[in-house]
Amino acid sequence: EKLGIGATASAEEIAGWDIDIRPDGKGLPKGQGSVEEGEALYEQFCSTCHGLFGEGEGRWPVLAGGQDTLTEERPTKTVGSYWPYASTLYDYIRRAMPFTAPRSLSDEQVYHITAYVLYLNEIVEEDFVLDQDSLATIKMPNQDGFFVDPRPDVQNTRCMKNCADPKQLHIAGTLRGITPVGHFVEGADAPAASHEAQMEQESLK
Amino acid sequence: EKLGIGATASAEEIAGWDIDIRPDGKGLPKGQGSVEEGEALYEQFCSTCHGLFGEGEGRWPVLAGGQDTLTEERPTKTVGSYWPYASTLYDYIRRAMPFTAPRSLSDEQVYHITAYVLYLNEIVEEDFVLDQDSLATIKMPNQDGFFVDPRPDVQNTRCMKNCADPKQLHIAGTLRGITPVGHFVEGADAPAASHEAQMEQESLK
Amino acid sequence: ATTMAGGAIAKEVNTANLPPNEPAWGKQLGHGVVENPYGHPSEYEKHVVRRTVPWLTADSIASISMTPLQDLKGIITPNGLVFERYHGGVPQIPMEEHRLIIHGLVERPIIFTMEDLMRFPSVSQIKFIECPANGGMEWKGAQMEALQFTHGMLSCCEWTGVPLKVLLEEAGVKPEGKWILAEGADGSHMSRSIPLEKALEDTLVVYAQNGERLRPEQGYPLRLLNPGWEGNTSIKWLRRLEVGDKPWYHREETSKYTDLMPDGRARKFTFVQETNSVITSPCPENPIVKSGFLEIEGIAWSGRGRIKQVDISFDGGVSWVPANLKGLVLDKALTRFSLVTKWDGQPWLLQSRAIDETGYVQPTLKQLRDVRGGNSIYHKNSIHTWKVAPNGGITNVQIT
Amino acid sequence: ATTMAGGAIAKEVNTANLPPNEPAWGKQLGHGVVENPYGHPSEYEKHVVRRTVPWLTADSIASISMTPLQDLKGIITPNGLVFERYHGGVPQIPMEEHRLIIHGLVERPIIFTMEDLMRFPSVSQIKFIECPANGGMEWKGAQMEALQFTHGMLSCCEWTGVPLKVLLEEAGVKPEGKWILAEGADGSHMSRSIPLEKALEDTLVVYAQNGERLRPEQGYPLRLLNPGWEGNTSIKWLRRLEVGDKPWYHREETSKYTDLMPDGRARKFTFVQETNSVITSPCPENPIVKSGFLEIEGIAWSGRGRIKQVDISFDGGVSWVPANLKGLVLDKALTRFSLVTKWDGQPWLLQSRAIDETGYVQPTLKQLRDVRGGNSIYHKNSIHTWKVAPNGGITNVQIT
Ligand code: HEC
Ligand code: HEC
Ligand SMILES: [Ca+2]
Ligand SMILES: [Ca+2]
Ligand SMILES: [Ca+2]
Ligand SMILES: [Ca+2]
Ligand SMILES: [Ca+2]
Ligand SMILES: [Ca+2]
Ligand SMILES: [Co+2]
Ligand SMILES: [Co+2]
Repeated sequence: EKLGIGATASAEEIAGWDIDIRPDGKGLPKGQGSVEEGEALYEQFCSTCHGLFGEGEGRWPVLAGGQDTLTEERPTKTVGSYWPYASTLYDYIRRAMPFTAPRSLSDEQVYHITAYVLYLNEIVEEDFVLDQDSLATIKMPNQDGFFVDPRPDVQNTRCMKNCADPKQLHIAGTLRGITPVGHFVEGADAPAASHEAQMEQESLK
Repeated sequence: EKLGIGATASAEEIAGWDIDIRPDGKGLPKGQGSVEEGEALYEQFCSTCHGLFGEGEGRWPVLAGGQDTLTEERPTKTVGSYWPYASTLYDYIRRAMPFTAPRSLSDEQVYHITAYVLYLNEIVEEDFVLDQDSLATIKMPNQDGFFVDPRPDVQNTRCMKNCADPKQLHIAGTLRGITPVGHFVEGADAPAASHEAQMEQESLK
Repeated sequence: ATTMAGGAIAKEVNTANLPPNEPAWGKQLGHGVVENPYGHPSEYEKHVVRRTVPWLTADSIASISMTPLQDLKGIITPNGLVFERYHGGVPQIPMEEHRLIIHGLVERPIIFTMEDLMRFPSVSQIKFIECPANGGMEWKGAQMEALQFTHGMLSCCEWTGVPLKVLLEEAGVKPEGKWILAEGADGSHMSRSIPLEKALEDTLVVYAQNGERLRPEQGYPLRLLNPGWEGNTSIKWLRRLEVGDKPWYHREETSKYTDLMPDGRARKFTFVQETNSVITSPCPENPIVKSGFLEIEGIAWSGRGRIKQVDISFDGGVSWVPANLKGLVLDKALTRFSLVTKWDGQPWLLQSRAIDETGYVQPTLKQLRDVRGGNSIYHKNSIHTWKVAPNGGITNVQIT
Repeated sequence: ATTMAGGAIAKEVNTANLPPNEPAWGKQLGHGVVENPYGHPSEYEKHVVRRTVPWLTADSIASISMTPLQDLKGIITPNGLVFERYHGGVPQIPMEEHRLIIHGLVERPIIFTMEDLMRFPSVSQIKFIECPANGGMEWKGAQMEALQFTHGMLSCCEWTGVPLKVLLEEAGVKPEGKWILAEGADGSHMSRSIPLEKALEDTLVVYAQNGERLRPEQGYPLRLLNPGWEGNTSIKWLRRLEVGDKPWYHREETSKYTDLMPDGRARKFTFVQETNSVITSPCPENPIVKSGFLEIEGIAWSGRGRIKQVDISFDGGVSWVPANLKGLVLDKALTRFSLVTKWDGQPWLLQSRAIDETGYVQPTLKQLRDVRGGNSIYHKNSIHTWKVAPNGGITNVQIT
């Protein structure tokens, strides 16, 4: 039984907030983008953090490269090496990037930049034109790399006695120096009140 | 089964904190007090708030008078008119008065002042000497005025229909002007952040 | 944001932040983590605070402030909003310098540090605390046009500590021991006599509320908690427990916290907070803002155990319909009730009536007054009435 | 105040405040009521705060801070200490300018004000929220010498709001509707695809936590709550719910919140937070301070329902003894366990192992690693080990 609370949302109201994109292209706005125009925009708005080639400046995220590293000890997960769908890239740039000014780019600009990031990942050629139709046709390298959660995947049992051989236990402690412990180690400084202050404190060690 | 947590408290440690007095005199310290010496001390430490005769300055508590008012529309409950035991007076002055400097009086001073407050209430004569033995013998006017909680004292029933005569309902609203409502009446000031500020706000109305 | 009588203060709405527009906060970054390493509510919730009634007491230091029940949901009161009552102001006590002494009629007097007390196995329980003067301003007539002032001397937290019984066993109560004097460390050295029976039943010595250590206003670092009993017995800044054979008849159990009857005699040791309830929405601070569907909501509580049933009346007590209990229904804890209905401008006289597991039915105001008159100050747990105006505004009325 | 290794910072004790002396705070008055109309903890509890691990993220604005579980009791996390996780900082949203739109495969798209949402019948439930990255820093090896950092992306509150099911009924989901996209209003516009099945089962749209309105860090004025599921799905500053026939595969369900397996393939839609537990006392921040009686205490939780049993091992998992559950044992809520024992300097390898009502037994680290390797980042719920030194100090070790 409906309670009749809330107003009917108008198509116009919804359109302004309905920013999501799906792998099948649903949600993509009109317009198109080119690698070429994307380059300039990327260098203007993105490269300070993500690097000229998507390699990531400092500790900011890496956007390109890392192909075939997913089984390595330290995999590099990028748009090219890990992401299953190109639509996610358009969607994410449009909703969240550039980091300090989300929602500041036009739909057209997002098309250009998306094309360029795909190009940096060697997914499209430099003359590729990205639009409503072509985006959904892009097959990403790792598209088939995902499968649905199979958990519970380990079956422990409620053993109460002789559950392990005491002589076979391998006990490993922590690496030193990476835990922020200023707040409870005797004689150490009090906890920092902000992220920046804590960084500074760490760096003084 | 005892867990052995905590240390045995020494007699000396306990003595410093064991300040309570009972109606039978248990807890009273050595010493004595007189109405005469009490007068000067009372006037020095107590009268600014409680008045020269225990009548209470401004909104501070009244300590004397009010005999035979307990059945009146606005009873005056004081040491003399209401309190069942004299021991309570010694105990309370010792633990809590003078208000701004609790525990500042000596045991002897408390004896003097207690004698004087009893005198203000016409419970002792002006030559009375209060001590460990005499205090417990004082019979207060309202000593027999108390009885143990007899609740539940009203038996409502879970009536669901025709529980009252709608024509007999007498509906009375509130007196105006005494509720602090600044926080939710439209256009009124925001709530005061302190007691003083709120008093001030009220007074501006 | 309503412009109705009695409604919340209206706020200008900036339509640039409404759809289809992207609001300002969607186009910029907010503050980062541990900017407030111990957080606080939104700047838009500044009106949700404890409040006092200045003319009640001579000084704010021996006074009371009330919980904004009108703004709260569920059964937990957040620590910053738990009502305050004390008689010598709030002491600032360093944990390491606080002690609890248990002595008197015991085999071994003990002195505990806080560290000692926290070594005992702990228990955590959700219990209400209510000042027995809650609603006391309304004995002679309706006075307060606000739920916060008619019922706000009431809060409910998850308390953690040690059963007093465990501490008493450690000290070994002698057979003559029948009462316990509990005493605070603050300037008022508040003291109350507690029957040993209660102490062995469910009294706790607690050091935490809603997970964290007690707030200073609530007795940091240690307080007593007598579940279901008048708040005044749950001594804060607890420093001493003396076992004796008789009660002490101190100021807070003679001059205060005794209930004067019409014949001039007074009840003593009126410990239990009897079954009570109140509708929290609507209420004077929460008027009805729209016609149509309406959930009537409120809280019920009993110092004798669990709430069994709450009924609602729309006509000042002539007829009643059962409400639903929702959420957890716990022993001596706030319990939420709810009734879903419709309102289209009817001039209701709204009431709630709670029944606890002992079968006790919350009384009418007339029933209470017939027995207790108008001077008993404490323990006014009668059925409360909100009058609903045709514009949805709510006022406090009394029906006799 | 201990001077043991790993102990709390020692504090000078002023003996003038110990018995038989009257302490300073007994000889003066403290502050009065509404001095802090919204209170705060004691100045002696300043160390009880959320903390972050600076090297985890590039910036504090897309980061996480952890709950000081080592300082908490019971099952409620006070609002000021609930862990923070967000990707565009904390927006400051005025209640009156927030909207929730429900649209997509529905009969009638609706736009709600906060006032609208609060007119629906409310429900209040105590549920934990946990980041699936909780413990994630420990996949490859022990790293963190602090409970706050090994397990602190975890909190538990009483949440109040409306079942999403009720809102969906109001809009009327079309038969093709199978998934819901939930989206935030903050700068990150966080979005996640939620199966309709979950939405109809127990998802809530909440506006209050522990009685008061949501904290800004927790989504004020509105957030989603998917009980038992990874915290990331409980979208904060919730402004939009779109019903669709397929999932969206957005950044937070592809690039992030997928679990990379040793073969290079990755699990997607790993929603449930599986059964987990940890000993909170002793722990690195709470070393054993005295020989003799000791209560071992901890918390257990399961995203699949109630905790049924917790066992404790003193020898690194060779043998186990049952612990007791204490306090409330609620669905998808923190549950306290306890075991009373004695300690006299033994070099324990302390572990806890929780079992939930589905019969699932918390796995060993080796069992998890054998299946998932060391790169899956999320969902590390394996049995945790604290090593007890002869001086009572506690360190974090891993046993394989
Ligand atoms: C000021 C720094 C900054 C700038 C400028 C910036 N980004 Fe980012 N970017 C970030 C941060 C920080 C994150 C991670 C946010 C998080 O954790 O939620 C991120 C994440 C991303 C991701 C997801 C990475 C992943 O592996 O999940 C993409 C794609 C991206 N940015 C693209 C862009 C593009 C395109 C632009 C320019 C239009 C841009 N960024 C500008 C800081 C920046
Ligand atoms: C600065 C004001 C002030 C001074 C000075 C003061 N008092 Fe009080 N007195 C109070 C207040 C306020 C209360 C009520 C405290 C409360 O509500 O807990 C009180 C309460 C009392 C009561 C209990 C009254 C009752 O009816 O329960 C007694 C007895 C008393 N004072 C005696 C004394 C004596 C004796 C002195 C001097 C040694 C003294 N007072 C000094 C303010 C004062
Ligand atoms: Ca859409
Ligand atoms: Ca270039
Ligand atoms: Ca004594
Ligand atoms: Ca004189
Ligand atoms: Ca309001
Ligand atoms: Ca500590
Ligand atoms: Co009473
Ligand atoms: Co997951």
